[in-house]
Amino acid sequence: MGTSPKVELSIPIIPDMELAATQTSEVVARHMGLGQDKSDEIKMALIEACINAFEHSKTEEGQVEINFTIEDNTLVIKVTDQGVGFDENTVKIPKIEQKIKSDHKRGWGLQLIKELMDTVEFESTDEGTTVTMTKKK
Amino acid sequence: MGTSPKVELSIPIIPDMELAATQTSEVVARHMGLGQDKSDEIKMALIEACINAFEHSKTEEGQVEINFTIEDNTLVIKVTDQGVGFDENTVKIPKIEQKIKSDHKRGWGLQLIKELMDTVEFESTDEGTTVTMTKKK
Amino acid sequence: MSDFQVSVKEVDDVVVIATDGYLNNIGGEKISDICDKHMEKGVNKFLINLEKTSVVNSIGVSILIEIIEKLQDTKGKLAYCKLAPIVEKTFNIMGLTKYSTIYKDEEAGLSDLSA
Amino acid sequence: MSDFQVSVKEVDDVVVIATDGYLNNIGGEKISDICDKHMEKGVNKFLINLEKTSVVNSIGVSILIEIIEKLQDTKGKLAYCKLAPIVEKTFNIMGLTKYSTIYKDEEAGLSDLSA
Ligand SMILES: Nc1ncnc2c1ncn2[C@@H]1O[C@H](COP(=O)(O)OP(=O)(O)O)[C@@H](O)[C@H]1O
Ligand SMILES: Nc1ncnc2c1ncn2[C@@H]1O[C@H](COP(=O)(O)OP(=O)(O)O)[C@@H](O)[C@H]1O
Repeated sequence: MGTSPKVELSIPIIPDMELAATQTSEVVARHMGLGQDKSDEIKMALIEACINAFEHSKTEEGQVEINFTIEDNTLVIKVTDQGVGFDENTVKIPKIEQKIKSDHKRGWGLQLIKELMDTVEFESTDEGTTVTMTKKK
Repeated sequence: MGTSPKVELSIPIIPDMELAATQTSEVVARHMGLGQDKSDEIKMALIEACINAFEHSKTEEGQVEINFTIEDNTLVIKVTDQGVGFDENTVKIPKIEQKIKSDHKRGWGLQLIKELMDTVEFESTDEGTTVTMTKKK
Repeated sequence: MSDFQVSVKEVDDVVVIATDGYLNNIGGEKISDICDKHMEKGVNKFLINLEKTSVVNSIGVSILIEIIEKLQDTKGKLAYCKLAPIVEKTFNIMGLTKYSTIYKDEEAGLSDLSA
Repeated sequence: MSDFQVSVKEVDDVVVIATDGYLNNIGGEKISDICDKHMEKGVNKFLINLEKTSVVNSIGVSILIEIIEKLQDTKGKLAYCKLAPIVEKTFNIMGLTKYSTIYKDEEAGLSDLSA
């Protein structure tokens, strides 16, 4: 095992398949010595990134790639789809006061990811999206 | 998603990393409609195949690949390492009567895999080993 | 982690829903259906015991916001208890706690809700 | 699935070891250490409650065979209870059940062992 262990996952769009990713992050987090709270935050962010790729990417390839790398004391997670892409800047920040009255109760995933992880970056074109998120020890 | 969904996992040799594979098999098994008993048998066989690759392959690459495919009503799992390989025919069938008195209590993995799965095949050269195991619905 | 299960009991005028498993869209819909059925009968206080639900997603939780909206018409109440830290954090980020209350356990929730 | 935990209690002349989590090499060693310490004090009946251990590997279970061997010198006994079906199947395939007994629950195990 090198200094930068890598875990690579390629999962099909199957209900609950995101749980394969969270189980993986849990093992990696434990290996890094991350506490339970941080591990749980990573799991939640990963679920949201996966279900976004499942639901919104419209990928024809039908697979979503998840990569984990441990760099020094930071876990770097990339979730990639080969779908239609989106512009992060057009996504509205959700507010509960509005959601309560709106027909559209959803739209929380990106917000949760940003709040739960240390850094989050989106690279998105019409050939797909990669979300890169990190959590420090 | 095509007719033959594929899950691909590449995991580093990290303690308990085999659990990332079992969580994946659990989701796939549920998706296929396999019962809990069969799903648990798959998990156990997968743990044994993974820890064999971890422990015995001496792979320099440091990664183990696990592939799941659903073919008709059969789950096909391949566990591949790029290690030193071994000759399955030289592995003795373990017997508890001998193990009790022996200094070498281990050596149960292959036996368990064979008993728990429907079919098991080993392809092994000095460039690595692939265990292919299947479970019918 | 497997299929989402619920068990329901009524304590005085409060419906207690105990969940088990991943609260995703399917789990959310199950809870919503139970609430709908009870609301039709005029019940409007619900306590969800999430002790055995350590994993949720935002789709499942969004469905709880739907329930909160429906309950506003009759001044009903939605409450939760036994939340795992990450579930509580998620509820806080999404702001559910502005419209519904988190209790430590069933006893605390029941004594406050049925008062 | 997380770290392997054990809790130990003594009931009459039987040591009951309740496990929680993945029984791998580390889990097996933990159980073995506990048995060793008690054997030094002359105790030779052990009941392992595996209710919260739904996943095992063959390395962890091999360590139980070591314990069985050690107990043979003093005509001691190793027993288990509350096994998940896959754990019971594994014990059967490996033949552990020829040298040690599976009980339904702690009560059944204790009443038989301490007799
Ligand atoms: N991987 C993706 N591919 C395409 N669009 C995406 C992707 N991830 C997010 N989006 C877009 O961003 C929006 C907001 O996502 P999110 O905050 O997770 O809420 P929700 O998934 O509930 O809509 C989505 O509705 C979708 O339009
Ligand atoms: N992936 C592998 N690469 C190299 N050798 C292997 C591999 N899998 C199994 N073996 C060989 O087969 C033997 C028997 O394996 P197994 O039955 O799982 O028992 P154990 O792992 O306890 O030795 C191992 O000791 C090893 O020599």
